This record gives sequence, C-alpha cells and structure tokens, in this order.
Amino acid sequence: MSGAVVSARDVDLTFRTNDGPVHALSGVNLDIGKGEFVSFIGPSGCGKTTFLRCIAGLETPTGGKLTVNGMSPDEARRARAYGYVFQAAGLYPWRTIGGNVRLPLEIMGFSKEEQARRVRDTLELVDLGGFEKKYPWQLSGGMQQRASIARALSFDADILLMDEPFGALDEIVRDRLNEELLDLWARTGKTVGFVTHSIPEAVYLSTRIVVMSPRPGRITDVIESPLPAERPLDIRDSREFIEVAHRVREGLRAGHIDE
Amino acid sequence: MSGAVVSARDVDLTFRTNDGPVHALSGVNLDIGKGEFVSFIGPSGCGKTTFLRCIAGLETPTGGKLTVNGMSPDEARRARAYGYVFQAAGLYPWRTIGGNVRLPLEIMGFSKEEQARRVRDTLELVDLGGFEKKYPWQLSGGMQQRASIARALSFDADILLMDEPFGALDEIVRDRLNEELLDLWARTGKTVGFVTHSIPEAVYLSTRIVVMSPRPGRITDVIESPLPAERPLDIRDSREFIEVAHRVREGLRAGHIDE
Amino acid sequence: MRNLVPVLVVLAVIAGLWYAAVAPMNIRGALMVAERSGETVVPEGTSTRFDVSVWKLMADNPDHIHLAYGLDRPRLPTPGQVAGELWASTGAMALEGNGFSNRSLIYHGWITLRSTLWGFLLGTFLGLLGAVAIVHARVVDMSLMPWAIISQTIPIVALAPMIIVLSSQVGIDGRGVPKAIISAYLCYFPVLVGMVTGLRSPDRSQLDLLKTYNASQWQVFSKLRMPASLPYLFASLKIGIAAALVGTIVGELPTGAISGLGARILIGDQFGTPLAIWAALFAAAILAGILVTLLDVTQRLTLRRMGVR
Amino acid sequence: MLVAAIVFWLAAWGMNVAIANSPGRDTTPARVMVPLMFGVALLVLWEGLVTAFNVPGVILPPPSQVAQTIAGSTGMLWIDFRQTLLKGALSGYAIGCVVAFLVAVLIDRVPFLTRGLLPIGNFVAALPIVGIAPILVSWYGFDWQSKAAVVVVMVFFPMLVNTVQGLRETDAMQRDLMRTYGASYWQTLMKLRLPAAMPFIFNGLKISSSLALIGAIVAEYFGSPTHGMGFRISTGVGSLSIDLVWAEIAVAALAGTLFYGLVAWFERRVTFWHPSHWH
Amino acid sequence: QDEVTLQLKWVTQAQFAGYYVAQDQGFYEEEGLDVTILPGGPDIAPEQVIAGDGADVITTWMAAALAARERGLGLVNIAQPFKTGGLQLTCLKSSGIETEEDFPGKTLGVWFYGNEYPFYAWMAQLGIATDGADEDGVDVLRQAFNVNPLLEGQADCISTMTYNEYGQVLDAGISEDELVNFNYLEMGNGMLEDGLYVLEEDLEDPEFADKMVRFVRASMKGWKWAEENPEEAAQIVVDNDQTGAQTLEHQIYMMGEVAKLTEGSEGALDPADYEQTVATLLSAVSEDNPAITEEPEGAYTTDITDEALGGDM
Ligand SMILES: Nc1ncnc2c1ncn2[C@@H]1O[C@H](COP(=O)(O)OP(=O)(O)OP(=O)(O)O)[C@@H](O)[C@H]1O
Ligand SMILES: Nc1ncnc2c1ncn2[C@@H]1O[C@H](COP(=O)(O)OP(=O)(O)OP(=O)(O)O)[C@@H](O)[C@H]1O
Ligand SMILES: Cc1ncc(C[n+]2csc(CCO)c2C)c(N)n1
Ligand SMILES: [Mg+2]
Ligand SMILES: [Mg+2]
Repeated sequence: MSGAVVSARDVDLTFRTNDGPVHALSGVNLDIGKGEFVSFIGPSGCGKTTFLRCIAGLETPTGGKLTVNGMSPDEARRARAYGYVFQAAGLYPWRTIGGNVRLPLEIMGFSKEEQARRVRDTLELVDLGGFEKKYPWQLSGGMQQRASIARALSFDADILLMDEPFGALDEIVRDRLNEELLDLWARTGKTVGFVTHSIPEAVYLSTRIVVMSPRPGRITDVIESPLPAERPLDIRDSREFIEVAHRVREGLRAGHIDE
Repeated sequence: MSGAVVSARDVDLTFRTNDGPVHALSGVNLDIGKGEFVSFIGPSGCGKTTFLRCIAGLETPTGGKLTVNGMSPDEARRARAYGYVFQAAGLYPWRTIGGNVRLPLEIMGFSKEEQARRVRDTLELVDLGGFEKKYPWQLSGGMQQRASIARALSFDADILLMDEPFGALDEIVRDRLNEELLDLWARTGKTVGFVTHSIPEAVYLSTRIVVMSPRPGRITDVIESPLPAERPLDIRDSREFIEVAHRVREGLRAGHIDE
Repeated sequence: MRNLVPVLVVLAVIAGLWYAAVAPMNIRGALMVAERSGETVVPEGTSTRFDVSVWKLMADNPDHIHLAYGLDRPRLPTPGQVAGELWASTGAMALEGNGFSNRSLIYHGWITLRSTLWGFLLGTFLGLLGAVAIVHARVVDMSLMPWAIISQTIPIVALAPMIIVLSSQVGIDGRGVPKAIISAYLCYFPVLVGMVTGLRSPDRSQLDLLKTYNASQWQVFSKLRMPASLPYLFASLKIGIAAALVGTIVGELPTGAISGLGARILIGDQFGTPLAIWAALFAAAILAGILVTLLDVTQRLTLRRMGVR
Repeated sequence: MLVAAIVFWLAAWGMNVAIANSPGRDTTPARVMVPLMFGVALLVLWEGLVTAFNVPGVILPPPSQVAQTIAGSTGMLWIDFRQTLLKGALSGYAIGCVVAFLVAVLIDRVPFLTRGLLPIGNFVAALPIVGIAPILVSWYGFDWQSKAAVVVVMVFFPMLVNTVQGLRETDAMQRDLMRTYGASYWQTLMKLRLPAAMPFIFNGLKISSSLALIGAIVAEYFGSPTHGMGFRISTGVGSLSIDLVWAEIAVAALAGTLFYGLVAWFERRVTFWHPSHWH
Repeated sequence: QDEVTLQLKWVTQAQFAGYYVAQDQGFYEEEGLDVTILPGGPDIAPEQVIAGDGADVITTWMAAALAARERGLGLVNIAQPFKTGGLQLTCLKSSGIETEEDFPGKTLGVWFYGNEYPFYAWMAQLGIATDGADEDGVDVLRQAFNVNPLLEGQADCISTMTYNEYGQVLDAGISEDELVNFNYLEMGNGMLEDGLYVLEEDLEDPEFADKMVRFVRASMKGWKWAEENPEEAAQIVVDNDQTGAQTLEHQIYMMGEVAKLTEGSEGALDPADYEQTVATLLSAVSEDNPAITEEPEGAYTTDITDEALGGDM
C-alpha cells in the first residue's frame, strides 16, 4: 500500500536493558492513509509511545519495515515531515510562548518576517493570541499544552504525531481541546497519529482506533469509527459512541487480563 | 444538622498572595452524613483540594463555620479523626510498604504488636498481603496507590478524605481500584470525601456528587446518585449512569464558561 | 567500569604530554649540570643563558637533553621521578620498618588526615546543627544564611596564625587543633547548604501527611526530614571532606606547621627540593581519593540498606 | 561594656525574631535588615568581649580599631586590592572559567572524552590544588601572573565538571524535540543545551569565586611584590599590625561578597526561569 | 623543676643548635629547668606567640623586637648569643651588579616578616627608592624563604643567610665566582640577630628572673659546646627535627657557619651593638616601613647575663 502516509510491516522493536531484552513491539502491521486520524490506546507499557517514536524516527525498529511518506522514518524526520507533541508540554522555560513557537522556525531557517507571521497565526489558531510575550510558567497547564501544539503546527508539516498530549489536563479543559483539535484537523486535513489512555477521547477524535496490548507490545484490535465527521461534544452520549467505547473497553480488557 | 459528620456553613477562604487575594472558596454550604460517599468534581483551580484541606484542618477558612464530628477541623485533626490520601501515592521511598503503612501507627504510639497486626490486616484489605517487605519502587503505580490507601486506613479513622487518589493511573488500573474502593467502603461503612477530575469515576463511586466551579470557588450543583449500592463495572454502560454523567457534565460546563 | 578504557587512555595522554614537557622545563637545569661536569654547553654560563629561549637551548645542546630527565632538583620532575620519590618516602620506608618515622609521608599523611578528620567531624557537626536550626527557625534562616555565604569569602589563610595564637592562649597547644578549626571552617559550609536543601526536600504533601497524623516537630524531623535528606547528606559530606582536606593543607602551608603534607610542601619549597613537593602533592591527592571513595562506598551501602536504589 | 554589648545583642536578636515572624518578612528591607542586625550585633559583642577581657590588640583588635585602620589606610588597601584581587584573582578567574567552559563544550562533543575526562575532572576537583602554589610561583615568577596561574588551575576543574554536567542536564524529551526538527549539533547546543546548563554553569562560577580568592592570597605567601593582600596579611602578622590584617580581611570579605552577589545577580537574570528561584 | 617554653624564630636547624644541645646534654636539667623548645617557621611571629602567652622566652631579631616594643609589647633583650649576623644580599654578577651603585633598576629579593628592616635602612642610606614607582629605584620582591628567584632568573639579588641559603645557591650549581655578596654587617647596617627576649612584666617577678638566669646560663653552655663539637651538635639538631627534611650534611655546614657568628659572644649584649642597631633603624625611618620612630627605652637588660655569667668570669 504505497499510497499510505505511514506503512508498518511486521515491525519489531526490542530494547536491550540490563535486566534482559524488553520486547516493546512485536509484529506490528498498520497503514495510515492520508488525512486519517488514528488513535492508539492500550495499557501502560504496551508500546504506544514506542511505536509513535518509531514513526518519528526517534527510535529504530529492530525488525520489519516502516516507511513514512515512502521514505525511511529517519529521512522523513530530516525532511521535517511531521510535528510531534509530547505528553508534557515541554516548553523551554527560558523562552516566551512566542519564542517557543518560533523555535522550530528558527532551526528550519525561516526568514524573520515569516517567523513572526507564523508565530502570530499559529498562536491565534490555538487561541493564544496575546500570550506571545508570556513565559510558560505564567500559563495554566491547558494553555501550555496548546502552546506546545502550536509549536508542532507552526512549520506546517503534513503529519501530526501526538503522544498523550492532554494526559495531564482536567476533563473539562481536555474536552475543549479535543473539540478544537478535531476542528483543526478538519480544516487542515493533516494526518494525525494520537496516543491516549482515555477511551472517550480515542472514540471522540478518531477515524480509526488501534488497540494495543503489552508483553510483547502488539496490536490486538483496529476499530473503524462509524461516527460522522461532524462531532459535537454531546455525540458522546449517543448510542453509536457508547457502542464503540464499549468495544474499545472490551478490547482493552482482553489485553489486560494478565496483569 | 448536628448529626452530620462534616458540616460547612458559608465557608469562605481567601489566600493572600503577592498578586493579590485569591478567592479559593466562597459561601460553601454542605453537610456530609455518616457513611456517605461524596465526590467533589470541578475544573482545575475550583477549590476542591482547598475544601478537602479545610475539612482536614490543614487550611483554615477565613469565614463561615466548619465542623467535623461536631468539633473544629483542627481539633478533629488532633483527634486523628480521618485518614487522608494524597494525589500522588507519596510513599516514603526509604521505608518498605509495611513501614509506610506503619508510619501513622508509630506516630500515634500504637504498641509494637498492635502495629504489626494492623499493618498485616490493612495490607490484606487492599490486597497487598505478601508485599510488606518490598520497597515502593518495586511496586507498580496502582499497587503504590493501594499502599497509600492502606496507610490512611491503618489507624481506622471513621472518615476517609481522598484527593484525586487515582489521577496518575491508567484507565484500566483505575477501574479496578474504583471497584475495590467501592467494595471497601461498603464493608467498612466509612464516610468518604473524594476529589476527582473524572466524571465516570465520580458517578460510579458516589452517593452524592458535588460539582464546583472556580473564581471564586463555589458549589454549583449537588447531584444525588440514583444508582444502587451494588455497582458492577458495566453499570457504566447503563442508562441511569449515562444520565447522571450527562447531568454532571452539564453542571461542569455551566461553571466553566468563563475560561 | 564502562569508563575504564577512556580514563586510562586520557591518563596515558596526560602522562605523555607531561613527559614531553619535562625537557623544555628542565633544560636550563640540565645544562647547568652538564657545564659543572665539564661538558661544553652553548652558550656558556648559567646566567648568560637566562636570556636564551628554552627551544634554542634545546636545539643547540641536543646531547644534554637527556639530563633533563634525571635532575635532582627539577622544575618539573618526570612522572617516574615523582612515583619513585613517592615510593621511597612511603612504601620503601614502610618495608624498612620506618613507616612512621618523620621522614615518611605515611607519617605526614597521618598528621594531615588526623586534622582533616577532626575538622570534618567538627565542620559536619556545625553544618548539621546550623541546617537544623535554619530549617526550623526563620530568624536563624534570615540572620545566618547570608553570613554563612560571607564567611566563605573571608580568606581563611589570614586567620590561621591568629587562630593558632588564640587557641594557644586558651590553653590548646600544638597546631593540630587550629588546623582542625580551619578545616572545619571550610567544611561546614557545603554541609550546611546541602543539608538545608536536604531537610527542605520533603514536599508539602509529605509534610501535610504527617500533619494529618498530628505528628510532633520531632517526629516530623526524625521520620521525614532526616531520612529524606540522606542523599543530600552524602553528597555534601563528599564535598565537605574534600574541603576539610583543603582546609588542613591551607592551615599547614602558611602557619609554619612542621608536620603534615602541607608542611612537606612548604619545606620542600624552602629547601629547594621540588621532588618532595611533588611527592607530597600526590600523597595529598591519594589521600583525597581514598577519603572520597570511602564516603562513596558508605553512601552506597547506607542507601541500599535504606532501600533507595 | 560587656553587659551593654550583651544587652545590645539580645535586643538585636529579639528584633530579628520579631521581623522574621512578621508579615513583612519577605520584603527586601527585611531581608537586608535582619542579617545586617545580626552582623552588627556580632561586631558589638566582639568589641565588648575584647574590651572587657582586655585582650591585647596584637592578638585581637576591637572592630572599632579595625575601622579606624581601614579609614586611615585606604590608599594602601586599594593598591593591595588591585594587585591581588583585580590582577591575580580576577584575571585568573576569568581565564580559568572561560577555558574550562570551552574545554567542557569540546569534551561534551566527544563522548569518549567525556567518559575519560569527566571522572578525572571530578577527582581533581576534590583535590587540595592550593598545594601547587609554590610550584607555580617558581614557574611564573613572583608577580600577579603566578597568582593568576594558581587561580586558573584551582577554578578550572570545578567549572569544567559543572559545565559538562549542565550540558547533560536536558531531559530526553527536550532533546527529542530538537531531533524532530532535524536540528544540527550547534543548533541544539545554542538553543537547548546551553540555556539548560546555565544553572550549573553559575553554580560553577559561584564555587570558583571563593576558590579564586583563597588561591590568589595563598599564592602570595610563596613570593610577591611588596604589595598585595597576602603580602600585607603575612607581613602584618609579622610586624604585629593585626589591625591591618583585619582591615585586609574585611576588604577581602567585602569584595568577595560583592563579587558573589554580582554573580548571583547575573544568575537571577539569566536563569530567571529556573524553579529554584520560585520558593 | 621549673618549666620554660622557648619559641624559636625558625624551623629546627643548627641556627638554634645551642638550645637543642643544652637540652640534649642535660644542661637545662642541671639547672633545674624543664625546657620545651617550639620550632618556628614562616608566619610564626614569636612576638605574637609570647604576647599570647604561648612562650616564656623567644628568639628574634632585634629590629623586630624593637618594632614590637613600639607597638606596645614590652619585649626586653636578656641575652645575645649571636655576636654578629649572617644576613647578606647575594647577587648574580651577570646581572651587572658589582657595587651598591649598580642597584637602581634591579630586582632584589627581600625577606619580610621583621627581616626587612636592615634592608630598608640600607636603601635609605643609599638614597634608593624602594616603592617600585621610581625609575632609579629598585624593585623589591617579597622573597619566600627559598632561593628560587635567583635560580629562575626572576631576581638579580636575593637575601641569604651565610649559614643556610647561600649554601643552597652554591648547591644548586651556581659557582661562587658568578656571585657577589653584600654583607649587612660589613656594610655597617648590621642588626643584632637571634637574641633572647622576654616580657617586661614577667621579668618583674624575681622567680621568673631567676629562671631566666639559669636558662641563659645553660643555653650559653649549650652554645659553647656546639661550637666545639659541630658534628655532634648537627646530629642533635637533625635528631630533633620533626619535619624529617633536614640533612646531616647541610646541618654540619650550617653549624660551621653559625659558629662563626656566635664565637664572639659570651651571651651578654654589648650595649654598643645595641646602639648601632637603634641608630641604623632610626636613620631610615620612612612612611612605608617604620620599624621604630623614636629611641626605645628599657629595651634590654644586662641583669640576667650579669648574674648568669658573672660567676664564670
Ligand atoms: N529506552 C527504553 N529502554 C528500555 N526499555 C524501554 C525504553 N523505552 C520503553 N521501554 C519499555 O518498552 C515498553 C513499552 O514502552 P512505551 O513507553 O512504548 O509504553 P506506552 O504504551 O507508551 O506506556 P505508557 O502508557 O505508560 O506511556 C515498556 O515496557 C517500557 O518499559
Ligand atoms: N497555598 C496557596 N496559596 C495561594 N493560592 C492557593 C494556594 N492553594 C491553592 N491556591 C489557589 O486557590 C485556588 C483553588 O486551588 P485548589 O488547589 O483548591 O484547586 P483544585 O480544585 O484542587 O484544582 P486542581 O484540580 O488543579 O487540583 C487556585 O486558584 C489556587 O491557585
Ligand atoms: C620568620 C623568619 N623569617 C625569616 C627569617 C630570616 N631568616 C633568618 S635565618 C633563616 C632561615 C635560613 O635558614 C631565615 C629565613 C627568620 N629568621 N625568621
Ligand atoms: Mg507512553
Ligand atoms: Mg487539587
């Protein structure tokens, strides 16, 4: 499936540690098409982060074949094919919000005016206009996380990889950001890989939900979402939503038995 | 209502900070009866923790009247009327699990045999029999949180105050602990005050759900749960559950508008 | 252990550079020796050579360069010479049964060690005391902390002779005690700072936990602050013992001490015997290494016993 | 006199207790007043003890006499200050710190060097390096150059170790972020690792500042021109001008404190973002 | 037995052989004294030690003692075993120094710590500036107690004692004909070295005075024994050296040279020598280095030596 943005064939990854090898990923097969929103869900340690990092070229699989945009992940990384959002906002505390969003632009050598324009626009996009001059610690957790998303968006890569970006936020803020993310995705048509712990979040956001299970980390279920593209927040009280959520929970529980 | 275990009348609390006063609580009225399981839910900064700390005598209200077991919270604290569970397990890393559970017993001057007996029994209660000699880092996050609950239970106070005890755990482990907590509550008949961010958790556990809203922190809604005392995990897919959850979400959203 | 190979390589490189530096550093001395034994040297006369660069001297007198590696009083001895001198004044003397004679560095090392340990004990005690007071009383914190910092900007060397005189006036003879005081003066500070941080390391929820048990101040200290500060304690003890050793040696340098490694350095300087200086320096380095390693091992054992990884 | 001194001391302490427990305790005046009172009380107590017990001036002069000496010999104190602190300590400090910083960046670039040099650096940082003073004085002569050399060697290793440690201080996520941008080594260094290393670098600078002071003064004991603080202190003891010795000590302490304060001030400006400033 | 503590001005070496001999040979014991000898060193000021009650009697140079006296410490000379001094300025011929006229522009190493007064007196007499600012002046280097500056070419002249550092210079390989010596004594700037000093107020106590009489008597006996038996005396010194750094060979050399200095003295201070020292000091009072500014009074007494040595004469 060469049309896929991300294509994984039998991907294995084994960490060598002092306590012996850890099989973080084993036989992972997955294709992510252009414009898809794919969530990864599974218990702690099942390899969600590791798989996302493999896609990003931050980790190298020890087996199988993985391509991003038809290139190796490492080439894709150098070609700045994606924006990555980490679990914690991870803003640099010595830079203002604007400075943080500008960081990738500086590195990628955008012109000064272009930098300024993009920083302004992207901060506007995540609803942080006017906070450009503030320092990270002057913002709430939710605002920081939005800033880190802005940072990943600023250079306008086609792929967005997000590792539990909202894990540290409270449910209400999370709901709002979920809504905004969905909106952004719809407007920009980016391809999104999204790791989460939360079933409602996964169901609410995704076009496809990948359920994983640990030891060794593998994919146990892939659920297509029947939900429409247009998703108001209270879609979560709908029957379809609850059914998908139920299926995801069952999948999770199955993979969780051994703990 | 002098029969109430906790009784709050017009409780106010204002923190003085360098940036001016912060109205953390304003006009809070609430009674908690014996054996109730009351959850506090609300967006970040709405004063949940502050209110729980007031009940525990760790913070002193700047206005209104608050009694615990008919005493002032501070007297209740000195009388060791409650066990408190913090968000992070907060086990002392230099003590074994047994040693951690023994900590309050040592401080309260129980005899050596009594200490040993209670440590054993309480660890049994939270399903950690056999882990007494282990150190915290040798246990998973969920087990650590169970140990911290055991620590709060060991001296058998009638009131249990818990501040987001499961916030740091993944959903599956959290489900399990929720089930166990419910079970424990049913068996011991303790009065529980429980802070959470999670709507399903609040609905699943509580006999009453207190919805709070920030700036200033106040109670916006109190929802009686119609759910039966017996609650299997999949009660969460039931109509009543979803209805209560919906009501809580609406309450939350109402209080959240201004952010 | 992973670092062993790189460390050895770096050490080898340092030794090589050192060895190469010996020739230019010692060429003047070498030519003086050569001249005295009747060899021809260009140019003639020790003092006429002061104006000629060492490189030119080496180029003009290639036959005599080897002498630079065997001088009695080299400006820069070879590593071998230092090792030889070190061995001659420690191991060799111990084998002869003179390990504790006053010509042996074992004896002088012991004198220094004794002062260092006393200073370390005293300094650690004061540092701990100060830290406990600072953590428990705000006044102490506000009054003492700035002065603790200022105290370290006072050139302790200047106080050394006065400490000697003052302590002899209150009836303490000898230089052991004054040296220990100086070493305590340098040692207490890292312990104080480290332990203030350590005793304050419990976060609010850990303190609140004990409050919910209605624990007394003493219980908070013994059950929480003290164990929580142990890692900090060891880190500061390691810095503290190194500082104590510096203190002792500084105390021995300008105070006319007659025994101890610092005194050997001083006397080596007075008598123009550089080898003695170098040997004493390396002995001091070895002593420091042993002390820090001992603390390191203690730290590992203690922390492991306490279950901290 | 002694009674008066003790009464003053107790009063000052009482006042400090009052200030420290008052609501205004975190204000700048309180932060300055309290230690100042403490210091003044200490001086008064010293004065009282010395006069009460009739301690001879050649052993411990009272602070009042030291103050007079300071006022009376500002010229000489300035000359000594320039020789020892400005020429000897400061230049050595600057050279030592800059070189150590550059070497740290260099060895950080080469993992092999980091692994080989860092343990050695850590070890050397714990050694009593002052001992090389006589050697360096005989190598570099009696003027300030040899003092600077001693200071360079003394500050080098603490600075090196701290910088290297600081450069490794970034967490994995912060570094990964740079990798996701495909950032070059220099970009990562300038934009991430140096800023993150600043708290450590400043720690090194602070430690080094008191070492520099000790080093420069001790080295003067092994030969100096006829001025300089170490010179004055040692000859002062010899000629029983103990008041002059204390005057020099006071200047050194003052200069040292000011310098430390300056470094701390820069630190606050540069690492304003660091949690250690929040309290 | 009466206890006496003696603080020396320098480390254990043949410079103080008399005292070590007196102790070793039991001369002190014969006088009913239990003597503790404290070695000195750089930055041990015997004057400060005695002020702090750390010693009963000290050896020091007269210039330093008079300076201390003017600063309020009542030191009194009770005996002067060194008739002449061994201080000299040793210069390299190659630096172009033949006579005193050649000094301007040169770098001279000087010992401080109470040893600088003779040098400043001399320079004052020559009219040579020492503040380093003057073109025609000299650069003064505070010499540590070693000869490195000369060997390293950092100074044109350095201070040496005939009995110690001068030997070290020769040992290091510079030959005598490469050197020029200026002996302070011969230049007329000599000052009394290594006398015995006590505190005035102590001396008022007759018991203490008597102790000192016996102490001086035994010490002089030690000195004379050392002059006659230089090799044994050197051995005694080496045995008493706690630093473990003195060599017998060097101490024999030193003993030989020291003997030349003590030869002329029976222990009593010659008032004429005292006058000369005072005159030299007063001739060179300067802002920078005021050893003394006015004629001292009561700075010496011959009572002790009169009584101690009177019997023999
Ligand atoms: N650098 C590493 N070295 C060794 N083992 C690792 C490393 N990174 C991850 N692992 C292990 O690989 C497994 C998968 O880890 P991963 O972080 O991908 O899980 P995850 O699904 O993201 O978990 P979580 O929900 O807790 O974030 C775990 O067992 C983890 O301990
Ligand atoms: N010690 C304090 N000093 C000053 N302000 C405080 C303090 N503690 C809490 N606050 C403020 O009081 C308000 C209520 O805080 P609180 O911690 O009770 O909120 P919360 O509901 O527990 O939030 P979260 O869900 O984030 O834990 C917040 O605005 C907080 O910043
Ligand atoms: C403190 C002190 N410093 C210098 C001298 C001058 N001096 C006279 S003898 C001698 C040692 C040479 O053997 C020296 C350096 C001294 N006497 N005491
Ligand atoms: Mg993860
Ligand atoms: Mg909270």
